[in-house]
Amino acid sequence: MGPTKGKLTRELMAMRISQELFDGAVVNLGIGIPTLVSSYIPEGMTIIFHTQNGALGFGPVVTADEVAEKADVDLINAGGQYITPLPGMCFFHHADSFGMIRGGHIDLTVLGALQVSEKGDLANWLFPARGVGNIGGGMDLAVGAKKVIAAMEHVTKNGELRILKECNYPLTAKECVDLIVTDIAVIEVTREGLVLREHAPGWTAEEVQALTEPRLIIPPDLKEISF
Amino acid sequence: MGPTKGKLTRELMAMRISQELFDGAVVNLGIGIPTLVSSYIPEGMTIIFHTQNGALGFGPVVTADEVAEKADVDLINAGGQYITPLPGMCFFHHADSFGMIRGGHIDLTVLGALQVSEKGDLANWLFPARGVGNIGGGMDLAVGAKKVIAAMEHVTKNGELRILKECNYPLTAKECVDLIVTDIAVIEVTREGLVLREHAPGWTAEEVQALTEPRLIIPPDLKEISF
Amino acid sequence: MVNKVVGSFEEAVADVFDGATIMFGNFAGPGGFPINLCRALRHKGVKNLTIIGNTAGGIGLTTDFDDQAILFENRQVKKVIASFPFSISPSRPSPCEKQVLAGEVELEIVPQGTLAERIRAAGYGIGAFYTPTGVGTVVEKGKEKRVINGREMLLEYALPADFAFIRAFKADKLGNLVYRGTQRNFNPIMATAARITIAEVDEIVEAGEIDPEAIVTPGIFVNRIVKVTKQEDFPRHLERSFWVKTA
Amino acid sequence: MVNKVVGSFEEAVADVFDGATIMFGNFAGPGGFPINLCRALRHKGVKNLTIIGNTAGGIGLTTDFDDQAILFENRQVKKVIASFPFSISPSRPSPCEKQVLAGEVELEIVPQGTLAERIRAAGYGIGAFYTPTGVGTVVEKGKEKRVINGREMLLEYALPADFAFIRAFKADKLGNLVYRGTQRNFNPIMATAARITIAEVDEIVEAGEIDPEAIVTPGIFVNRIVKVTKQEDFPRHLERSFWVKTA
Repeated sequence: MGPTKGKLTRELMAMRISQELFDGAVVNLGIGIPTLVSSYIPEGMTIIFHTQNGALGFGPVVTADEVAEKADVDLINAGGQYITPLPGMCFFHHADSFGMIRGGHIDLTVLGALQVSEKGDLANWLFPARGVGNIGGGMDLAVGAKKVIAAMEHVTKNGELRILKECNYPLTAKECVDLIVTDIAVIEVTREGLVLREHAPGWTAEEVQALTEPRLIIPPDLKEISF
Repeated sequence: MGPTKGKLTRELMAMRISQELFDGAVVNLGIGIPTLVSSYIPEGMTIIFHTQNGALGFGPVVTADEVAEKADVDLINAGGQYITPLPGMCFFHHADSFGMIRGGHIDLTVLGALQVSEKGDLANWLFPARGVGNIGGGMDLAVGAKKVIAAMEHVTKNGELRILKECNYPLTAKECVDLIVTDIAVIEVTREGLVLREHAPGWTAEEVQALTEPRLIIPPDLKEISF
Repeated sequence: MVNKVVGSFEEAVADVFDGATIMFGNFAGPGGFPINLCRALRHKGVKNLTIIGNTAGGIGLTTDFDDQAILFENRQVKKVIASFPFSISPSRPSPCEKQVLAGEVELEIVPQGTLAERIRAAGYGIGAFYTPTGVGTVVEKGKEKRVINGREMLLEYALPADFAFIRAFKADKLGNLVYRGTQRNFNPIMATAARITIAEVDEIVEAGEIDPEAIVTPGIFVNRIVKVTKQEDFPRHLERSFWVKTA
Repeated sequence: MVNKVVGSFEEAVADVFDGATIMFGNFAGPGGFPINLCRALRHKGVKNLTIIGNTAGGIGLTTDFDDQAILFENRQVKKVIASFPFSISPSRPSPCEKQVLAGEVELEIVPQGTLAERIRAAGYGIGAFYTPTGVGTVVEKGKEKRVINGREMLLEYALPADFAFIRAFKADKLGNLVYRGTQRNFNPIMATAARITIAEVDEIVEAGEIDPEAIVTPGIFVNRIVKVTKQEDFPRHLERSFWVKTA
């Protein structure tokens, strides 16, 4: 490898993920990078946000300086952030909320990831170093949403690979991820294997492959990530 | 047997059944004799009526001459009768409604019966002569309600017995009936067998036994039905 | 934003195909039944339908109305899945009853609570569940049975459909629905269980005009909304709320 | 009519016994959590409790409040059944986390949707159900698995409790409840699943003062109602409705 390549910031990753949205899509965003996606909804597009704690169709997160004016303890998202009301939103209990998820009524979920396997297995709930972890709603979302996007840095801070032949962290769900968006690549999970769709500006397919354990399929229309 | 004994009218049967009500009871009444029970709620007692098509806490049935003024197509009971609103009533869908039933949240149901067995098996959904029948919500009520009262004439119009060692009509549920109220007797279903609690005025235990296939246990405190 | 409002009932059912499975919200009368969608389906004439609902129409109540019976009269039904498929009066058998007894239509009869729960299971991604209802009856025939917590229970499977035809009171333009009294019946759960849900409503309002705490069916379950233009001649009092305030 | 209104939180929890199983409505913050019932339970001091809820308290959000963590601090908990039992921050472990890691408290961790569905199943008389959630993960350990409709699913059992401690917005005197926004969370389903359900509410009104179409928890599920007299210092805007009307 040559000199250190530029990587996408978390905001740019969220921007790239926002290109997967479509008008009227029902979307559930996990905590972390996924939450940022709500800031990049394409102009004129209506997205119906779902939060597993029982709301649909709400508005943006309350920002730090709006808390005094707008925060309400009874209007939060799954990350515990205060959210805002929007005309046409509605509320429901947890069994109904996860019925929506498990029943395939969420078009798209974006989940943070620790590892993703060649077959689309997702590990995102437990750091083995900590010994314990929170399952939360991730297993249901990974199994139930029509499309699952895994968002993560391509390698760990220590340079360990995260896209692996087999995950060695405990799984969240098997064969659930449809698209992996990292700070250097966009990779589609297909029956034939992982297809490198896009790479970050300045990166080559070989350089992405070097940081990816399974063999990447390089299609003729491989593109640079653009915004 | 001596001369034809007097039998309770349907209204008197309903009056007797109403003695099983208690303050605050959640009650579901089947079609026929059971429906009449709602006319005999003891003074000062609050009964919360449940109907399986999704309402709780409603008021009396709309009478024939009130239809023009009070009937509303969106306010009916399980028998298709128009009912009236009451402060504190509420509405819900069928899955929630049968969740209440199956989950044991109905204190008492009164169901019409064709046959009841010694063990409390209930048959009330299919006349073999017709060949087909409607299951409806009866199986769920028989299985789910905390207390099940079967209401019927003690014998058929042709004099065939209805309280049998084994039902020969298709069952609604096994071992579900707690109390049988007929036009000549009140019989409790216990582990030891059928206990004759009360007989109609003028009837003897022997005369009731003669119209009942299984052996009746006659307790020392056997009473006459009173109102 | 995707427009869910459709101009006519004919247009709303245009893609229903021969052999489709269709759920109908209904209970024991015209309230909560999508009568205009049902008529449009008869007019369309598609055949070999499987219909799911509490009744199969023509149960013989005093209020006569166009329910699923018209589909049997038009020979459009191949199979019925229902809890109360026959007339309440043996002397006035419904078209369904005649065709079932003649072996022309297949019937699966299901206890009402099990029917509701199977529909919900389909909508909510539950594959199957164990229920005590039906144990020891004809319903248990061919079904797995197991003892759970000391109680015998039957295994019942999720019941999905291609289309749900439902009836509601008001919709907003996002498809959020509210119902009126016992009109709810099977409608909210059927809305979750079909690939395409079509709602027949009295009124269509802007998003935000319905109290968010009172919305029963979230709009994500509803694909098409059609407004009823001509009210039927039923005992209906739209001006009256069921809210009997004490205050 | 039976009076469900109880004068104090202490009185409301008076019959909670050593070894009881208690559900707590909650999600990721003080909204929708019965804080006063929880405090009364700590005060009562009963031991060997099994507690069920989305979290087990002390998850480390910026808003600090008295949640189930106080029961761990007081050594009242024997077992936890939760989906999100640990702190969000490894450097600030919750009392639950410390006691689980020390082997002092038993933990059953359950995916959130499965937890919700198991609670509903208990309330609604469903013995068990098959769900695809958890297949191929630690969750499937010791569970029956079967393929339904081409998909692997796990058998999950109903989860009942002795008591449900829930939070709602308004109650009427019959026990009918409405909630406020995301306050609902697990509260309505827990209300169905316990032998005794106790609701902590902001306001108690007469029957008929709540729109019957908007009631979420029918009163038959609620045994006791207690009114909150002192509002907590959370960002709460009771005067504001979430109803953003467009009209």
